[in-house]
Amino acid sequence: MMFAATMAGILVAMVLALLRGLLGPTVYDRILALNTFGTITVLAIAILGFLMGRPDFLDIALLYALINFVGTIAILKYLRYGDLSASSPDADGSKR
Amino acid sequence: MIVEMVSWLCLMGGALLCVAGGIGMVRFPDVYTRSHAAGVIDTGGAFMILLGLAAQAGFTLITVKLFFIGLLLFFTTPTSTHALVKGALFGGQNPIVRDSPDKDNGVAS
Amino acid sequence: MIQHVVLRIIAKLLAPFILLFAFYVQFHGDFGPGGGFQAGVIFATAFILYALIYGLENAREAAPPVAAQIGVALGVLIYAGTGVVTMLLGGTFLDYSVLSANAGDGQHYGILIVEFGVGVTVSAVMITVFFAFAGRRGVLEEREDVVPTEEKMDG
Amino acid sequence: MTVRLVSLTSILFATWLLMSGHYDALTISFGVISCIACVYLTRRMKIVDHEGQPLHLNSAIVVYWLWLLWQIVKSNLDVALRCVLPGKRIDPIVFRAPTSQKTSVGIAAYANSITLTPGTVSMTTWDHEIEVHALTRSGADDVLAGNMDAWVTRVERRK
Repeated sequence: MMFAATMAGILVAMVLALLRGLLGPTVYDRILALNTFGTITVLAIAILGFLMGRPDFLDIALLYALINFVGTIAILKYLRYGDLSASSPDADGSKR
Repeated sequence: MIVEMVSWLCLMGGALLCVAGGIGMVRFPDVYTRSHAAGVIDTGGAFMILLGLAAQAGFTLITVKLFFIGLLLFFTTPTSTHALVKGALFGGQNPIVRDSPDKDNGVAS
Repeated sequence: MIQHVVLRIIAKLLAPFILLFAFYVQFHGDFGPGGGFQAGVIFATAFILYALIYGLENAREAAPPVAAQIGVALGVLIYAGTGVVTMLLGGTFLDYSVLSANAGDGQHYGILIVEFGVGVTVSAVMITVFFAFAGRRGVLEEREDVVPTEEKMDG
Repeated sequence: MTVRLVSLTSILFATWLLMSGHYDALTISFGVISCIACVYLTRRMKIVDHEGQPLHLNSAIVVYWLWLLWQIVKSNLDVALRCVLPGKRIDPIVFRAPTSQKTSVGIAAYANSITLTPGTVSMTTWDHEIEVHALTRSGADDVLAGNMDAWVTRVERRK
């Protein structure tokens, strides 16, 4: 019961994050929505494991958190440098 | 019994914080303010739900894995938010700021 | 100078644990979700994160493309070799129960070795694919017969 | 260097034992082999240094994390209420906060702590200051008060 109630709240938050991803005027809004959606998905997988009585799902949640992070960094790097191989971001001539 | 209560409280609080963060993400005006609302989901919502699940599981392997999920989120979510905000700033998104000459660049000036 | 300091340090802290998690998934494939394929992808993720933050050159030094290409073949060799060994021991192809005196133990060892082969191949393929993807701009710039789009528009 | 390798190996092996849940000889020997392989690969990546293994941080970090947790709880409530209640106004502000940390690990820890507290996000880091975006004036004042900065500096100082 209590897992189902939490799951309902999480699904509402997912819909809201998705809404921001669809509305988002700039590409950064969409990436932010994607990143947040990923975090909520991690929680949803963890709760789903409890809901179905299979706590093995936690390994998948851990993996999802990891992939979410690496994916966000990859998208941001591609947006900023135009390719994924930029050798030294520190030495890049940007002012920021 | 007390554990049940704490678990309920944490799970409900976490779910409510997630919904509040989601509402904030839809309502706030620009990407920087929205990242604050996303921060509510990333920290408050995530940690409270993980805490509630851990209270439910007791001292087992499940709690250890929940702890590692929390630790990973603790390190990665602020990093990706920081990278995102930095990228938005570099990408030419100007933050909406109410003009206030007294506080801008407060101590640095 | 101190530009991407947060990303750099978090990547440094995380990379060993990502690799360890890959090995954990590899060797606990028969107790929970996971196995060779997933472990290979997680293993490659560590190198992809490293390449994203430290650049492709450093990643190529840490994981030489030649080693990755050898890994692609080695994994398949381990997989097929296990099958051949079981045939030599008197079973059929990939019949693990002949690997040990006890049939159950044989199954256990056999699946571990085969999953290890899968993991090696998948991680090597993922790393090779990422290197090929991320390095493709440099390849295009070096080749003379490929005319950049802008110049073609002018002509 | 040797100290860092030993500490990394032992941390990795402790993590393996915590995660594994299977304590037969075969699994534990796989764990030992995995840890050695991980350390070899991280040495190849050249990331076992003072930033990858920040052993200079002292034990005050535990107290700091508890304090940070309290800050996170407080600011979470504040920001969540501002998200939901229509009456509460937001008042975004960008400012530069000075940093007193000596090492890059300290600066990264401070920047991440600022981001981890909802209501403030670190935008850019320089050698001696961090550009911060705050949701409200009071959140900005909390950062500028310098408590968190002093805490992180205390954590990174050698005893």
